[in-house]
Amino acid sequence: MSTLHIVSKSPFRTDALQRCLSLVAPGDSIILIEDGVLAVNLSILGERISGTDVSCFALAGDLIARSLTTAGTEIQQADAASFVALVCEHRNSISYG
Amino acid sequence: MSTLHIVSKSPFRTDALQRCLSLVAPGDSIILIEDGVLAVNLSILGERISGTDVSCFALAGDLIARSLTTAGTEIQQADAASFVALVCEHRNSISYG
Amino acid sequence: MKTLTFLARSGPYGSSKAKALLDMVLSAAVFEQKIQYIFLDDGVYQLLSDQDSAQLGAKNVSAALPALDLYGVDRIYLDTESLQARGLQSRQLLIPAQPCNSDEIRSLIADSDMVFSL
Amino acid sequence: MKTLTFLARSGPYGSSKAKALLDMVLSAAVFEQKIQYIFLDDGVYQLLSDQDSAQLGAKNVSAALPALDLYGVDRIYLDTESLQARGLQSRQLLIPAQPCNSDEIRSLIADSDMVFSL
Amino acid sequence: MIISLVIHAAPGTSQGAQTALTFCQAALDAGHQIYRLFFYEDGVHNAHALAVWPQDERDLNAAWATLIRDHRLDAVVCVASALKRGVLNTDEAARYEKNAASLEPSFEISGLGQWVDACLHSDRVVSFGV
Amino acid sequence: MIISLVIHAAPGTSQGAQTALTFCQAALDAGHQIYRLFFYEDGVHNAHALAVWPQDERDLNAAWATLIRDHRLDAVVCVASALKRGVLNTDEAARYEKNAASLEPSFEISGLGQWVDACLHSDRVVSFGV
Repeated sequence: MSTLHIVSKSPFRTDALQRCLSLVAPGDSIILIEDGVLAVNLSILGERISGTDVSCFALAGDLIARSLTTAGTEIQQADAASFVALVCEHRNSISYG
Repeated sequence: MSTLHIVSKSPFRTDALQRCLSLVAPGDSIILIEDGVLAVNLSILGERISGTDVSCFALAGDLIARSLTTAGTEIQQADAASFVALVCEHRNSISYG
Repeated sequence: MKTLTFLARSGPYGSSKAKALLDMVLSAAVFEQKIQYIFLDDGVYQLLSDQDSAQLGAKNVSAALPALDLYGVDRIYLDTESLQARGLQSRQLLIPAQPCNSDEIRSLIADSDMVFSL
Repeated sequence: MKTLTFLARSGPYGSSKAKALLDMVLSAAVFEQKIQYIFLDDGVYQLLSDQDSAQLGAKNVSAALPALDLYGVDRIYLDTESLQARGLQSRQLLIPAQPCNSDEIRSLIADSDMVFSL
Repeated sequence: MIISLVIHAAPGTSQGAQTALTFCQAALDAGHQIYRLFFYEDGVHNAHALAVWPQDERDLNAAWATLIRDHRLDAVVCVASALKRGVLNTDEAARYEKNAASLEPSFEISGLGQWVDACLHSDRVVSFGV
Repeated sequence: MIISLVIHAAPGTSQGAQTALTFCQAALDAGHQIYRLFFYEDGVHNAHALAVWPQDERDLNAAWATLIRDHRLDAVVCVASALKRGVLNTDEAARYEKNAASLEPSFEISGLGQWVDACLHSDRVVSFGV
């Protein structure tokens, strides 16, 4: 029974990712969408998820639009179908604005 | 020839105040409006303006609505007429979202 | 009955978010769901007493808070860290709220069927 | 002729702000004003090459950037600190922009009749 | 699974409406049931029948209407949000003496009770554009 | 002084529209000339004629219309922003075969050229609701 954390705002301009990282629990997952994908290379995110059982995903369409990649990170790319699957696999979700 | 910096977003949730403080120059003024008034007791703001010739104002209506005061700070209260006067006294203005 | 958790993260008046979340809470209360209402980040400003929004021509968002109890919404929490980061004291608050930390919020969320954050 | 300065602070696609500011710049250019276009904060992402927004069903915001020169918009600046904070390199950029720091931006602002930030 | 969506963002202003639309289509493609789309706050602008999109952009208002009709989805706009934003059906337009309705007919106007009902009858409720 | 305002925010969603209105009134009270109000992006919703406000809230749409009429202000909504958001005058409604206009008649629809013109002819241009 875990939570999917949906982050849609830039970590450089808002507190969305910061609040997400303070609430994420073991077994939870994070998905970066829209401007949330700007966090993809952020060290505070990488450090938070590395070696834990928190998985982190980023919407591929949002990455490609912004010319970003997950190369060299532990973040996995997700398409819309995977996003739906993640919602189903977790008991609940939180959308951070 | 100086600038009026208009900050309307919370310093706890956005980078608006931070960007304002990085761009404020000697002789400029800052006015906190809307959720920007949540910065009224913030030490990084107080330290930045203390002992400089940067003046800082906060819209009284926004303070009162949020049950905040400028007591113990170097921030001056402004009403709408003072806001208009500040706009006129400065060469230009920047509204930070 | 479902357990619905509400994360109030926005200050009052700057946007319609505080009011929009409160309206969701009150609607869920009418349908007698189990409600957990958590004030954190700028949401703690919603709880300050002596708000007076008359000059803004806006409704006082805090006016409805005392009625939460009548609606049976009695699981109201306040993130202590958010309060402290803003230099606020719990004696300035309009309604009682149970102080909590991130650990406790995580466990409230884990117990929830659905979570709404505004 | 007036000196108009534009602070592009938003990333592309997440909101309409990047496009809205660009449209203001292009309109001012048509009227042959002196334009200073400064990319800072998440605005630096607007300049990245190889943006492909087809999957989003949205227009590529960066497609219009190479045309800025034709419109006579040649005072384009890039905040180096914003670029570094995001781990980006200037060789990833689609159009040339003059690197600048906060001191230089302050002086560009001081020379402006009006400033618009989005 | 049974899924409902809450959409808070206007199309054309923030990306949230587009993300929600893509998510909804993917959920249907995966065989899930969409119990309800609930449009709240600025989200009600997705149901605005008078919006005219530029020819070189994807018309999100039309895309929602098509998706809702094709899959016979239950799409509700919050009445309080809609009135304040000028999204009215024929009844509301008549009641408030406005000269026109502006609600795209594939949407219905109702209250937050429909959102609570969606919470009760869905396995998952996902929020977009907050 | 000669002042123009650019309004980016919708009323009812963010406080920016209300701040702009109060500022505009204060500027007029102080004897300044308002050259133009330019409504851009979500700001065009301030000109939406179909908005219905709750009785216990200040109707910002009506307040703008009154201020504009009383002071014969030049109020322009950006055409590109307005079309996409369903704020149409009679001409635009006819052109795009929509069944109704939704622009409050005290506002005019025009392009960003009117914003540039405001910059050229004003001493100060202030942005609200960004």
